[in-house]
Amino acid sequence: MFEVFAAVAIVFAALMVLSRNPVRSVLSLVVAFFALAGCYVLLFSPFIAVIQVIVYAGAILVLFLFVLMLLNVGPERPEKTGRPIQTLLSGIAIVLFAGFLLSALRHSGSAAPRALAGEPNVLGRPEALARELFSGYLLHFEAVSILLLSALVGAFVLARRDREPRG
Amino acid sequence: MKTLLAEHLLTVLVFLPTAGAILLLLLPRSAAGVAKVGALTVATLECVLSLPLWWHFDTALRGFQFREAAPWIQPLGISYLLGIDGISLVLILLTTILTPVSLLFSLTHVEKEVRGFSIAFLILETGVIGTLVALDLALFYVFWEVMLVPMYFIIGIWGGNRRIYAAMKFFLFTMAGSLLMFLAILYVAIKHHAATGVWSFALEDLYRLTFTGTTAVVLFAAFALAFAIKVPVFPLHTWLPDAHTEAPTAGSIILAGILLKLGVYGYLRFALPLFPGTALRYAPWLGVLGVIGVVYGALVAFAQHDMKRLVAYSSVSHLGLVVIGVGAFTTISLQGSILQMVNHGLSTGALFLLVGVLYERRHTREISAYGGVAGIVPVTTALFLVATLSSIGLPGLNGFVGEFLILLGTWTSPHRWWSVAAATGVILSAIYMLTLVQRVFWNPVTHEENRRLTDIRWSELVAASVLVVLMVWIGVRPNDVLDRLRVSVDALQQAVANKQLVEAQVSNPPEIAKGAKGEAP
Amino acid sequence: MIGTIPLSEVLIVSGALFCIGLCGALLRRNAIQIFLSIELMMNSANLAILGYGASLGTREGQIVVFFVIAIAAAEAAVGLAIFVALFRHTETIDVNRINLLKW
Amino acid sequence: MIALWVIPVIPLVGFALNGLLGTRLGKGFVSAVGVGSAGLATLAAYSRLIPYLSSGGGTPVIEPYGSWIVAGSLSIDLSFRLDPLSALMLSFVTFVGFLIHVYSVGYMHHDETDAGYARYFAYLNLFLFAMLVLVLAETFLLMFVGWEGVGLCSYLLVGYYYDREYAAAAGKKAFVVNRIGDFGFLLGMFGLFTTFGSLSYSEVFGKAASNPALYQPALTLICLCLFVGAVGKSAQVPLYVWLPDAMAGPTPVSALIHAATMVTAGVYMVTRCNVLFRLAPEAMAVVAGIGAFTAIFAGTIAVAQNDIKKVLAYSTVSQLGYMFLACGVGAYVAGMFHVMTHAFFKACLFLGSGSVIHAMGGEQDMRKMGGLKSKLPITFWTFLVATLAIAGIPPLAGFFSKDAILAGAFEAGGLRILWAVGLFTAGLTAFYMFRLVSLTFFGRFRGTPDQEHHLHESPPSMTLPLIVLAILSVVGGWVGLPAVFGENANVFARFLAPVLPGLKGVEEHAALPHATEWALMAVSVLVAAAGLLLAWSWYARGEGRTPARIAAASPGVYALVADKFRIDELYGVLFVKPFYWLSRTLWKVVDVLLIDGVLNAGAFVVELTGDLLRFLQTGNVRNYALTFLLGLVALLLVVAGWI
Repeated sequence: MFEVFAAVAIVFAALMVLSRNPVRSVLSLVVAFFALAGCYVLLFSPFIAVIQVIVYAGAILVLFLFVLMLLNVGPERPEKTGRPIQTLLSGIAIVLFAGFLLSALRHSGSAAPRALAGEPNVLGRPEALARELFSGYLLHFEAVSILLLSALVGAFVLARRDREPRG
Repeated sequence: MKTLLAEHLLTVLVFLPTAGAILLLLLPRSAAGVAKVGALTVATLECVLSLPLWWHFDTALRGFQFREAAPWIQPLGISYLLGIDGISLVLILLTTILTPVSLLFSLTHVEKEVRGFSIAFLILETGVIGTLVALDLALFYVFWEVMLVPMYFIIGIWGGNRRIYAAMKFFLFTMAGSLLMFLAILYVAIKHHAATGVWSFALEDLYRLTFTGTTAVVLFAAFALAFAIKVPVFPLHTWLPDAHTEAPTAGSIILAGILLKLGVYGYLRFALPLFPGTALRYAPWLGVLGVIGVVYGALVAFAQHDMKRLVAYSSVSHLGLVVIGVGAFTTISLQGSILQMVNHGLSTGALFLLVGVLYERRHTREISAYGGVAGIVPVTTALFLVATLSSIGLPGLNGFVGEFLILLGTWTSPHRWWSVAAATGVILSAIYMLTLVQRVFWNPVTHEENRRLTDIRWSELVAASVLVVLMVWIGVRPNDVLDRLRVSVDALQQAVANKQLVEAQVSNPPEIAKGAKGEAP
Repeated sequence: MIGTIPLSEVLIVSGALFCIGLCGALLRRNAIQIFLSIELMMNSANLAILGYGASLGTREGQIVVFFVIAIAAAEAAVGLAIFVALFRHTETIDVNRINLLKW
Repeated sequence: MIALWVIPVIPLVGFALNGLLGTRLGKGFVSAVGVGSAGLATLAAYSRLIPYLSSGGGTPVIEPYGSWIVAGSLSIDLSFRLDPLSALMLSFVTFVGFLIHVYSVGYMHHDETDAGYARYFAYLNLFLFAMLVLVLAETFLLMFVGWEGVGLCSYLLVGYYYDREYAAAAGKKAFVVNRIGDFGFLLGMFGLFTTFGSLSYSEVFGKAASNPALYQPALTLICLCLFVGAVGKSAQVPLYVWLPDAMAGPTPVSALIHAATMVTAGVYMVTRCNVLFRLAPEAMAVVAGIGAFTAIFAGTIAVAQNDIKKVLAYSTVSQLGYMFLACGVGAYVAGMFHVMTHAFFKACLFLGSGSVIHAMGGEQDMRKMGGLKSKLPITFWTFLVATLAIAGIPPLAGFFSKDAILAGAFEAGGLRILWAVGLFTAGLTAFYMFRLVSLTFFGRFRGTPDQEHHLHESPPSMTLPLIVLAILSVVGGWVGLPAVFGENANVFARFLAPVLPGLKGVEEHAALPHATEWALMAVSVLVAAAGLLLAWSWYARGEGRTPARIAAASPGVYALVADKFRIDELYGVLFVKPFYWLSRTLWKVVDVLLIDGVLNAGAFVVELTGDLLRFLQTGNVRNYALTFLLGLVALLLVVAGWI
């Protein structure tokens, strides 16, 4: 089951990257995020999975769509100078990085890959999560709420047209 | 309330200006008049509040007085320790007097961003007084840096044409020194932790440490460099003429009057007692640099054609004398040096103020643009003359007493020739200052526009008169100041002597071993 | 079935997604697509964190991810606002043509 | 009884009143305060002097007023001392000072604004204060206060006409040259302090007198240092150059400061320290040598001057040299005696010349005067008396004091070269002084008709002081009759005797036999008379033809003398020019080029590096991202230990 969700996520992620049309990219990513939400459920995190769907796939990516439509940008036009060095270096760096991740994975598992443990009902219960969030992490929670508020104000200020004469 | 004030007088003195600055911050930016008067009021109140220090200072008590202690950053042993001795006392008084004087002068002469100017001044006062009362090295360093920032802005925003260059130069010079000092402070504190297992930045704890050999030399060099830049000692002085010249008048008064003294103060309070052996071993270098400073500053001052630059170089010369007194390290020369710091603050402050009076009317500092204005601005002339005479050490005014004590004290030290060489400053200062007076105030009037100059205003007159009165007072009754320095200087010398003994024991412990070796064969 | 997912598998998936995101971030020229790629990378991190949380049997992983998502929302809002403002100025969101900070 | 401090404080109050209020309250107020304070000070002084003199005046009275400076082992008291020496100075400083204040009222009245008039009297009062402090001080440091104070007043009063460049420059020159002397004085005081541990007269002189052998080695250098101070203040070679220039000040100032009082402070100081000097024979020799050389040198210059005040100025320098000659040969009493008589006749001469200049409408060149005898009778007669006094014609004051000095020089033995120089200078003095009188008062008037029309005798406020001083020039010498008139004839020497205690190991010169003394007197009178007659015949009768012929015969020498041996120019080349050059070079080369150059080089390196590194900032986000990734990869590799 996990493998299926993972495969879908990877495929649509790749589509997102490869697509020249930004709208198509966003939509691919929505699919990938849904698949990821499936993975989260399998990792005993149903609440996070729900948020992933509602906030990420729902709110954030829709916001992206709105912006795309607002700006009305078409697909990327191919550039005259392809910037070969930049592309080449990027490729090498990404390959190196991926290789590093792989080898790190291999080296870190001193023993055989651990199986996932834990009682799903206890670990994933939203009520328990909420209890913990509003007791031990209350301050952090409030801090994030202030962050969100200031992001709201910031976004408003940034996106506002500069000192347009009113009326 | 009364006892609260009495018990926390130093804290009040340190933070009253900041409180004033915060209040000013609440004003609208355009409320220039209120800002000026407000800052002046705060500074005057500060001055009044500092007077009890003078009266209630116990001249017989060794060690620090008016102490306050509170924990601050406990894990690192950094605490809020305040206290003063005679040396800091006189400099605090100098600060609380010069600040309202310069603000009073600025009443009619600052138009740009008045609120910011007033705030910068008040913050500066906090920094200076904090530096003078801090008995914790970390706290000291904080105030030391606090002092730097407002001065940077005062030069950089309200200065003359080359203000940006001057402000930058001032900042970089000072910063270079103080960063080294910061490293040295950390090292000393870490050593204290290593030796005792307790973190502490308290000065009196750190005094107990003993450093020898290369460590001591490097640490001493870091401290001494920071202070030498501030003084400034030749050849680290070139920031000073630029900064003094470009700063607004009030800034020059504070810069010359107070900030320079903190270099010497820091040397006496930190570098010397922490590393007495090293300090005294290198004192001859210091003295020689002081001698060079006296002669060099005076000679270069003579070549200037900008009034403020001339006075600035005269500061190099005068501070050189102070450095000689410190380097000679006799009781008389030390008292003279400290007194001379006050004197220089008053006389150079007054000179900058009066140059400012002329500048504000004529908008040039070129000496050649003046000439013969004595008949046009007689009161300014008279005051300038008094300040000049104080600066060149005419007996009966303050400058003479300090100069005499330094030279006499140095004469009684092993370095008699310093005294002889520095005494030529007596001749040289007369040459450059009287040439200035002649070319500005005497001689025929050569520029018609000078005939329309107006004489000193009331606010300026009051500001200058305060300084003149103090000059005469110290000249006639120097004992009022010297009495307060006596025990502190004595204690300083005693502490240095004691610690030198300890250092000697640490660095050559095998006194007995040597003897044993000698007897063995 | 649930309970038999090996941690290494989760981490491989997470790594793969991260690398895909990296490719997008480095090779795309459309600012919004770059931004999307970054979102993807953040999700790959979330996946790894949840995987570790599940394997250690703690709830802290979920809490971290919760905060990450909240912050991502804030970031997206501000980032998109910047793009809007930028587009208004330069009429493009092709990052190769935006070089105001060039020496 | 009035405390001693009251005496100087009275003029100080006058200074404060005139300085602060004088401009507003007008000339009447200023005159009243100025002259009044001088008069009161004189009264106060005499109210102390008369009881002191009548009590015999042996023991010094010391009045302490508390401590001034205490630091370490240094403790300076504020205290005043009344002893025969200070009593002597006090008596004529206050009195002559008062007369000159009176004279100034007339002299300054017409040509000055209210502000200038107030300033003048304020300075004059301040001078009196400083001079009195100098005279009354009990410690060297307090004397130094007065010493520099009079220097300041000299600066201010010489530069009184501040809008004339030469006056301002002359004032500055006076102060700076004096400062060179003060430098020596300071070092001398340091030496005294390290040697004696104190700066009070009683302690220093007491210790020195009680144990000469112990202190003798250090004293030569100390005395020389102190003498440098005296050389500066009393305008001796090589520091005399300020005094002739100082004539730029108003004439009463020249009379008071640059003739009667301040310039004699050096002599006073050396006499005050006679205990030390007598223990340092080398220093004494230097004093005598410098004094003698100055006397003849300045006398020579005076012969060729045409400015009436310049002649008097060089004459003052010469006479001061005379006084130092006296001190140098150990004849301190004679030196002080000459200080006193000189104060009378030189003040009279300066005031007389002031009266002449006043009448001539500011003209100072003697070549444009002549025949003023009938126009200014009082001035002429008083001037003539003072001239005869300075020339040393008996029985006027100058004769006795000069004779005492010559006798002292003769007694000193050796090759009698000092005596010969002194004698020659006496002749020279008589010559140039009578040249001055002849040119000014005899012959025919050589000025413009306009000037001739305005010639008038000065007002009583000016002539009265002249008359008083002329009388003093006559009788002032009678207190110091030489020993030939009887053992106790020299009241002056007996009075000053307590100031000159006997010292172990220092021989006093034996008194001269009476016959020798008579002979010396005769010689000096003859020389003086010869000088007088020569000048009279050359200038009054011959109308200057003979000297003109002599000048024409050796133009180089004459020009050199007339140009004052071009010493000012020499100093200009030796000291002033190099000073200018040095100060400019230090500034431009060391400060700007070297120090700031090094700093700017550092700044330049930083700037250059920044300029190069700047090219990394491509402005392309993807480049930044790539760099970031590359950095991350490199870091990971390092952490993993693969690099």
